[in-house]
Amino acid sequence: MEFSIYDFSSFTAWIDQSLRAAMSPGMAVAIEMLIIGVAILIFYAIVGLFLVYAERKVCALMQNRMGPNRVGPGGIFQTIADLVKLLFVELVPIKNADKILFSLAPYIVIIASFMAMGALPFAKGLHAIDLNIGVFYLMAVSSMGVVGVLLAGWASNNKYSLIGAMRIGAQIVSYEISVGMSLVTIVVLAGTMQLSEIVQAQQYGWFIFRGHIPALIAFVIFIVASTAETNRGPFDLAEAESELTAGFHTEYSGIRFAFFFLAEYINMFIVAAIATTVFFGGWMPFNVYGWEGFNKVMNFIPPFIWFLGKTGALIFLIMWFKWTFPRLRIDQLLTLEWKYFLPINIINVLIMALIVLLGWHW
Amino acid sequence: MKSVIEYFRGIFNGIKSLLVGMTVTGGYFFRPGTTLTQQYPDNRDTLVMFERFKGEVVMPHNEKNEHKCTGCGICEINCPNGSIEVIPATEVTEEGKKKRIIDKHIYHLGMCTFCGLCVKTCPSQALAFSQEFEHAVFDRTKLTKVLNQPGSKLMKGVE
Amino acid sequence: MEKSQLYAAIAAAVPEAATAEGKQFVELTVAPEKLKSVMGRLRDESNLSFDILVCLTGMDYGTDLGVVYHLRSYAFNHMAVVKTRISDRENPAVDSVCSIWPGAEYHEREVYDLLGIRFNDHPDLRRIFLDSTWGYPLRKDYKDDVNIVSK
Amino acid sequence: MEVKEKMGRLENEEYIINMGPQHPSTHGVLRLVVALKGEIVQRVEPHIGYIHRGIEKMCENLTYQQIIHLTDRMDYLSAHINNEAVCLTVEKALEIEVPERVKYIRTIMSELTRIQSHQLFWATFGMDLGGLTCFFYGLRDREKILDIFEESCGGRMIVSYNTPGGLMNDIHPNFQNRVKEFLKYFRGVIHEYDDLLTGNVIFQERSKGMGVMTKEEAIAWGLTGPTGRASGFSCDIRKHNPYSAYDKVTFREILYTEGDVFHRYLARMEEMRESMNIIDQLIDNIPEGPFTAKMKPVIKLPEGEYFQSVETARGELGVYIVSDGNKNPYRVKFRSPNFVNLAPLNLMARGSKIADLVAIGGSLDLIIPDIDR
Repeated sequence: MEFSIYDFSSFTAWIDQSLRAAMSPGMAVAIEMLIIGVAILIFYAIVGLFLVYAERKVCALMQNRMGPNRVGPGGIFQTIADLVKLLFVELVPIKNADKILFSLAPYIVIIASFMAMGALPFAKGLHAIDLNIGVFYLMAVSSMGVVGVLLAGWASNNKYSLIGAMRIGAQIVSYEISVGMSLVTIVVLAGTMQLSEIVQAQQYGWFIFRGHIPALIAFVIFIVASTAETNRGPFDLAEAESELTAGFHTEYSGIRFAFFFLAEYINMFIVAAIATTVFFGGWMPFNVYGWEGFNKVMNFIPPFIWFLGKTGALIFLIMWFKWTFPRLRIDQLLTLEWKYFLPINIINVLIMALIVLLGWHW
Repeated sequence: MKSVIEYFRGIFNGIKSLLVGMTVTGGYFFRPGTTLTQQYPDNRDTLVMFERFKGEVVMPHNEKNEHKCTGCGICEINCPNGSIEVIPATEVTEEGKKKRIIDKHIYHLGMCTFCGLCVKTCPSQALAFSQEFEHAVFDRTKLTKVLNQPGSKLMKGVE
Repeated sequence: MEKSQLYAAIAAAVPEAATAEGKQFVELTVAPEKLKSVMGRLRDESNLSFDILVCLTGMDYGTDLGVVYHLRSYAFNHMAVVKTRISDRENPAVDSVCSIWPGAEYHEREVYDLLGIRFNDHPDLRRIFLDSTWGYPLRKDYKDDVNIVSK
Repeated sequence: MEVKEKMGRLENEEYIINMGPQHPSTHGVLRLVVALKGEIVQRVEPHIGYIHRGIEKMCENLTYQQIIHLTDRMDYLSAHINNEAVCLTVEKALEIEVPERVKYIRTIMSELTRIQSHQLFWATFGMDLGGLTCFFYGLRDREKILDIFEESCGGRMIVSYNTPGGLMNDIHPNFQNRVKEFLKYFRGVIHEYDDLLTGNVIFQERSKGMGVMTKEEAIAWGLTGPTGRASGFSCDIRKHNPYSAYDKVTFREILYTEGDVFHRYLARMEEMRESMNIIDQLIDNIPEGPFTAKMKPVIKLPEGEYFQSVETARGELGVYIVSDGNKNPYRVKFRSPNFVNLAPLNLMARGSKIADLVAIGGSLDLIIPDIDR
């Protein structure tokens, strides 16, 4: 049995085989699901904690500050300390709040982000499930979180929360279209919705290079629209701390607040991961056709490093947006979607279809 | 057609302005030497306040434990908030004259607004500002201070 | 316009006011019941055009209450002071000038709050800083043993 | 119940939210009761007085030197200019001429105060609109001015540097160098302000055409300062009734005609540049001489009444002192710019979105202790 950090398919196959050899097939699937669940949960927590720390450091450096630097070397344990604090914070009961929905909302938000994680290809052969409609699944799941946010805003019995929730409702409904359309552009180019095949198709040239200008436009729109969809600045209207104090999670405290907080960062990771997979070749190293020596060096770097590196770069871009721009107003947000993104996107898909039909892409 | 050109010009100008903004923040991100944060409790040894900084009112004593306060009470009159109380005493001098001296010069730091009138108006320059700025205490009564040290005397030659 | 000229112009425009060439500005003293018509003319007269209400001060003169208006003209950059005195301390009232200068609204609420002078026809005469349990602190006979410590 | 009565009858689908007294964007303890329909502001009702300290009443029991430390605490971002207003009034009443040196120093200090106030405005205004990074850049640059203040005056924000007749102490020997250093530094970084906010398409969309006050409205409501000048109301006291050394310098009065949030913002940006020009003209020419005029220890104003306005960073601050010949004033009235500028908030914000209300409130640059006094 040979394991390699460049190809996990044999590793996963080995696990599958040994489980199936030891027990009944139903049991084996159950155990596999458990392993995957635990693995993703651990990964989820690590990514969440790291991203919170990364954001604080990034924004601090952009603002001429140092950021957290007291807990641990360079402050890397700051988020863990914060998490421990949040765990001990009292869950303040809200008068006249809808108790069931109020406590349900954070879980819906966090489950939605959890589900998307399962379909992401982290490296060759390293994904929980390779759906043949992977892109479609990711889109469907990543927009589920809004239900939780709406519930949170509604159940809080707070006008600020309600305004925030209604804003995010309008926001997600609008921007889901843009996200979908820009992904469709690439699906047209790739000819498949299966994420593993999309990645495989980018071995010699990522789609952002292969798709000419339409892919570039699709990428810009995707990254902006998904920033809006994950409810981050400059589109953080649902929180809008200068207008709505804290928006939909004004009344949340303790671990429930932590769930919202964590989900926001995980959503950011997910959209960056989708963008990586679809536009930047996922875990594929940067290869140029013909340059054998260069490709060899690039291939030496393990795929999941590629994946995380690309994702990290995109996350940095999203953070950069947040810490530079002022916030949009709700009507401008909708104007941006319906008057700019949607028409551009539709034309973009048509052009892409034309390119694919005429075979102009490499 | 013109409106179409306007539409795209608007988009490009908008994107350009956004990129200009991003160069500013990005510029600072990639030049971490510009960090301004002062590591306050760590840099206490090197932290120097400006000499005129109005930290709190003190009464300088010389090495013989003498101060310049004659107990005239001008600072008390001039203080807008009543943060100074001068409790006078009388002392019989060698010539047998009665002389007004201070028993206690009480200073309520918690009421002081650092206007500087007491220091400015003192006829014998008995008061001064120190550069001490760490005033936090756990008990409010500790903010009431007696400025003249115990056993201190009036400096010779100060009337 | 020189102060003496302004004085003459004001005296001609509003004869019912006692006009004096004060130390700093031309000063007018008006009876409360004539205040509004005098103010209206001060603003509308083309060679005066006091269109800015700079400051509106409530006064307690000991026996009387009063309101002092500092007016300025945008076009000519000259100033005048209009004073009115109310002898009724129990129920003082003057006409509001909100219809002439809308900016007077907050000033008058402040004067009402701190001195208790009512302004007739004010659009929204409520106390602005303090709640209804307070007296009128800027009056000279105001007593507050708790909050006022005098040496 | 009480709120409902004050706001009048609520129409169908209207609801009320309370912004403040603890709200991130009211810059202090201002409370805005806002009637909304969806996100559209129907009526705004400012409730003030949460930080009313009765400064005017307190002044009646203090001497003229002691008043200074209270005026610091009104508009704490224009502390130096507030002090100057009282000093000018007292000096005018006593008919004393302060030394030239004092006039120059006061003018430089006032302009530095104006710059730091506008820097803080820029910082907080950016934050109101969601650009959090602005806050740190604005405060970073403001710190340099505060250091200049601290070195010469002993205080950073609450300087208490003026005193009737002159200054508390002479400028620090380092003062001129530091100011020149600052000017050089700030000229180098002010383009960041424009890059980050002024030119930004999101910011322009957010602020243009919002909260418009026409020139006529501005005059009628008595709006002053950058708020009034953005509407075209030429109300710069420094220009029209010069005091201190403002008659010795040439500078431009920033005037716009649009009167919206964006131009109020722009007026402040330009004023920072003009202030730097003013300091440039004065900083090398500070005449030698005493830093205070000869004053008696107890100041008694002659009986009468005195009015003096100065241009603070927010508008016209009028000081009206009535004296009965005692060492305490008989009555002191401060015509504070923010109090007047707040009054037409309902007019400006009606019909706009809740996010615009924040922008409009931010563009007025409200300092709540100045409103309440």
